[in-house]
Amino acid sequence: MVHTAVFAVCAAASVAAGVAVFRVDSMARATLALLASFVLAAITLLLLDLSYLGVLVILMMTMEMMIMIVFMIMYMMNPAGLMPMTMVHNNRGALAISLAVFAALVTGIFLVPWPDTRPGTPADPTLQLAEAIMGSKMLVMMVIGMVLFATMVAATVLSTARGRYDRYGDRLRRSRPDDPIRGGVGR
Amino acid sequence: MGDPMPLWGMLLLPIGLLLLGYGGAAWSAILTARAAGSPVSLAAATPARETARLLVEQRRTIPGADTLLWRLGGATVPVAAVLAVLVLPVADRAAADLSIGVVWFNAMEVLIWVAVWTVGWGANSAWGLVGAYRFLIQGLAYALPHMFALTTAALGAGSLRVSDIAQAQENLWFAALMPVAFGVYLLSAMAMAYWGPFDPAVARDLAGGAAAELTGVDRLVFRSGRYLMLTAAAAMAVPLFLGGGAGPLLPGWAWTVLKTAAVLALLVWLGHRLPTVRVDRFTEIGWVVLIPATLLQALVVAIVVLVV
Amino acid sequence: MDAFGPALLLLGVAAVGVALVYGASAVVRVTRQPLASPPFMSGMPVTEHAASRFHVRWYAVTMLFLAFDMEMVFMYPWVLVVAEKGTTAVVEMFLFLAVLVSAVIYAWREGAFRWT
Amino acid sequence: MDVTAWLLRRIRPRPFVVTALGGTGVRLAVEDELRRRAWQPAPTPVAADMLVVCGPYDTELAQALDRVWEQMPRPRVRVLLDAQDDVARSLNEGGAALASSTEGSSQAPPLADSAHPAPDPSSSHGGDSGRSHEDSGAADASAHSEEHGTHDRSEGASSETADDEGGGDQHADHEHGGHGDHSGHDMHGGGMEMPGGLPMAERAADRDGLTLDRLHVELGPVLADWPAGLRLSLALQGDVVQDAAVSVVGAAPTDTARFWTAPGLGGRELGGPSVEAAAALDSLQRLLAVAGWPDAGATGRRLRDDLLRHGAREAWRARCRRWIRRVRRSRLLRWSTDGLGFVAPDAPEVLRGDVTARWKRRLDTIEAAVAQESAAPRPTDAGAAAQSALDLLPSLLNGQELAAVRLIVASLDPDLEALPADGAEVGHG
Repeated sequence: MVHTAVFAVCAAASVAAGVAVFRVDSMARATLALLASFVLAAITLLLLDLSYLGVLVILMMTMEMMIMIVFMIMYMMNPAGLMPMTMVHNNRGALAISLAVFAALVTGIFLVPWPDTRPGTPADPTLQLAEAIMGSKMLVMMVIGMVLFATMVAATVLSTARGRYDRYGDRLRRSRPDDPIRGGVGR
Repeated sequence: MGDPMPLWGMLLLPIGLLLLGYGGAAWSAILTARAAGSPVSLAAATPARETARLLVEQRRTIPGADTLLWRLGGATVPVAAVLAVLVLPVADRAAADLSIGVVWFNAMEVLIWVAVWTVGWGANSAWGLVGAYRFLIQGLAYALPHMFALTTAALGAGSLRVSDIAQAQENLWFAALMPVAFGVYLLSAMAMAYWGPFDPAVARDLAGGAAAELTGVDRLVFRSGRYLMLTAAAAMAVPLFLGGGAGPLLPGWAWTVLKTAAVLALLVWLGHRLPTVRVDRFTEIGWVVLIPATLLQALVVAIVVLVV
Repeated sequence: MDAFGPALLLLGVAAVGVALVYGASAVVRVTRQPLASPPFMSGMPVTEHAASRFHVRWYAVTMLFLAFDMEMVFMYPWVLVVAEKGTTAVVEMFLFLAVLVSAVIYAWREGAFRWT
Repeated sequence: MDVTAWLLRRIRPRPFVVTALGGTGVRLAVEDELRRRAWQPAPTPVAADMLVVCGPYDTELAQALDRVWEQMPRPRVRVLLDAQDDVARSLNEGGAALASSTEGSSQAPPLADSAHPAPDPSSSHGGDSGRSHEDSGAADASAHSEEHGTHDRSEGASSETADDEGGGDQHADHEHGGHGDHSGHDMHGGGMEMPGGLPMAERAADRDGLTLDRLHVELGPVLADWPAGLRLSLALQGDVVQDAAVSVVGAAPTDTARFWTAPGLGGRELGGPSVEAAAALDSLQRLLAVAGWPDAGATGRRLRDDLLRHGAREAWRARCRRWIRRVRRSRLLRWSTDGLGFVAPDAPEVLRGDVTARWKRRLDTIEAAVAQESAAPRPTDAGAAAQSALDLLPSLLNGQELAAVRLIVASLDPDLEALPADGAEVGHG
């Protein structure tokens, strides 16, 4: 009973927050509405006894939305929404696409053969996850490691205007880099 | 895992946090008075008088400010602090001894990022804006070492449950087994409560930074939230690194309170003893020094876990 | 979910506490009318809205953080099985971390941790 | 029972202290008094309930003070102090006014109407003759002030007669705010009407090739831990300075010399090294506060006050030595100031080197006084040093992060009271 109530409230509020993302003028409000939507969705994960995943979603989404806010406010015009603006474009196309996706998902719900009985929940889903990562899914983790490595290198290359040759000189001979603002380590 | 905490315990938890937080604020006032040569006898009541002052003070609105976010952000700070101690075992009982307690604490403490950023942004003030972003970049610099410190404590116990971590320290406190992780935890405890050397977000050089435009009850809630957060972080150091409620003679809860008070006193004192760490310099330290240091610490502990 | 019931309760207690403080202040403060004034600017008039496009100099750090942060998804559950899986688990995790740290060192040399 | 009144009687005032050019002596007296009462100075007027103005104000500063006064939440009082005033009594009355304040008593007439463009050198009570205008509605009060140079000026207490004017201001503010709320939503395209009637920030190019908004931020004249009279207009992108311009607000009364070089320092029997040490302590406490080490700053202030009151006694020397050792050994302080604001060796000696070099030099000055060394020959011309610092500031600050800006200014710490009178009139871009 309590579960159903919590689920209903969270589901409705999560959708409402998702709608708010596109209705508000302020980039800050839009991003925080998205965060609220994620957190409310995470609570429904907690209802499924997936405590690690649920809390992890709260943790990760909070940090990531704060990073998103950095870029939303850095690049979007009028980030505080002091002038009215609209967050939606190509309304008709978007409506068609979203209706199609929604229909496909709903069809999926009815076509998937759901198990009749609730399968026994594992004693500790977190432990199961760990065993999977360290066992059968080890290769996945290592591949993700390489992907993350590539992401970090690519992000650095693309986002830093001044590279090592600007900092250490053409032959990298400077012992201390020449930077507009010094860092804490000093080299 | 002990019995669940009774209902009155849940009420007592925020009250205990509040009392300890007041102690921290009073200790801070005493240190200030001592440094300035002001009468120390007056200092213990300073937080109470300041509370009275802020309660009667007029509130404020600013043209163009995002008042909703501004007020919500301030109110989030104490709420996040109270939620963070959900997993704190007091006398072997936590309000909820979650199997992923460490992750829960981490998630609640990161909510402070949202809160402080929002308070700074909402005021439509240049000081607030710079302070808000200072807090974010400071967060990006300490968060990974902080998570590694938490993970290392969990690694030592082989569990993410906070009470298991406390029990695993029967023979040796983790503060002794993993000093680097403990040090980084204390550092990040100050950083998450924007306290002491890690207070550039609300520093004097920005006329109060993120908190620059707060008045009255809004300032009161934001400031008490800060002390609650500092206390919550100090309290979590006890089960994670200082053996939890273990100790001779006194009951478990008393030891938890005593150790929390000691860590809190240390953190407050450090905040008075050290100048502010500037974020533009700390960022590099966090990534290039603290991350490798905490990872090496984790490696050492992993080897210890394998050998022993 | 049952484990999170107390969280809901504690959230309620904290929210009520904050509401009480606000309520108390509403009763006792000298005037209910809030002061409407521009933000403090050292006594000079404010000439524009501060809430504008804020140019952060450390955007490279945010990207690195996003990537590095993903590793925590694996590392938190990993601590549960270290004792059980033994050396392989440790070697594997620290190889994974070593790859990421090498990217951090590369970024350091490129000056990604400084205000450009 | 009136809970509000009960709480009001229990509050300890949080003063925000503003120093005008020529107000150094008053500021020292105020800071000494606050320290003894354990009244914590506020970092911003918004966090304060008592506006303490030290020294004579001219029109520009008066306008700034009026703006700041409007930003202070109620309950609030304004205390105007001049060299002749009894600081302790004025603060007492200010505190009493605060403790018994009602909604009406928190008003005060604007200062700008009463201020005079420049202090009148012919009158020894230059500040007073200007301030007597503010009570034009209450003739007896102004006459009183003419008779007694030490007449107290805690506005919250004395100016209930002038409520109407302050109330008018308040009303205008509300209309302003309400108007802003509407325009945020009602406007559809069209004009550029914005909340508060303010425009958005403009864009400008940047050293990393992004063209983003540029914010104009003023540091000074009304700012905590800031050299008196200095105004720094910054254009910021993010937290980095794109452009800096320096100007001087107010002018020191021409009839009184710079505080730190005044003969006998207001009748105090102090030797040359002691005065220099006190000046260095005063400057260092500002730097330490800006560096986020308010405790060390507060101890520095205490040492300064003790030195000025009693001279270099034995107990003072021991305490000072401990403090010097603590500051000098702080790796963290050195680490955060190293390499900032480097000044080439052709500048006056006190300015040379980076921020660390400058604060270490101040520590050396204090140490010399502690060791009671004979006055080292110091051909420092404070006026020339201040002028030179003003000239250097824009180029030093360009491209720096905001915290570094505060540290650089605090380390140069130009004493604008020492500027030659004609130099003070000129703005420096």
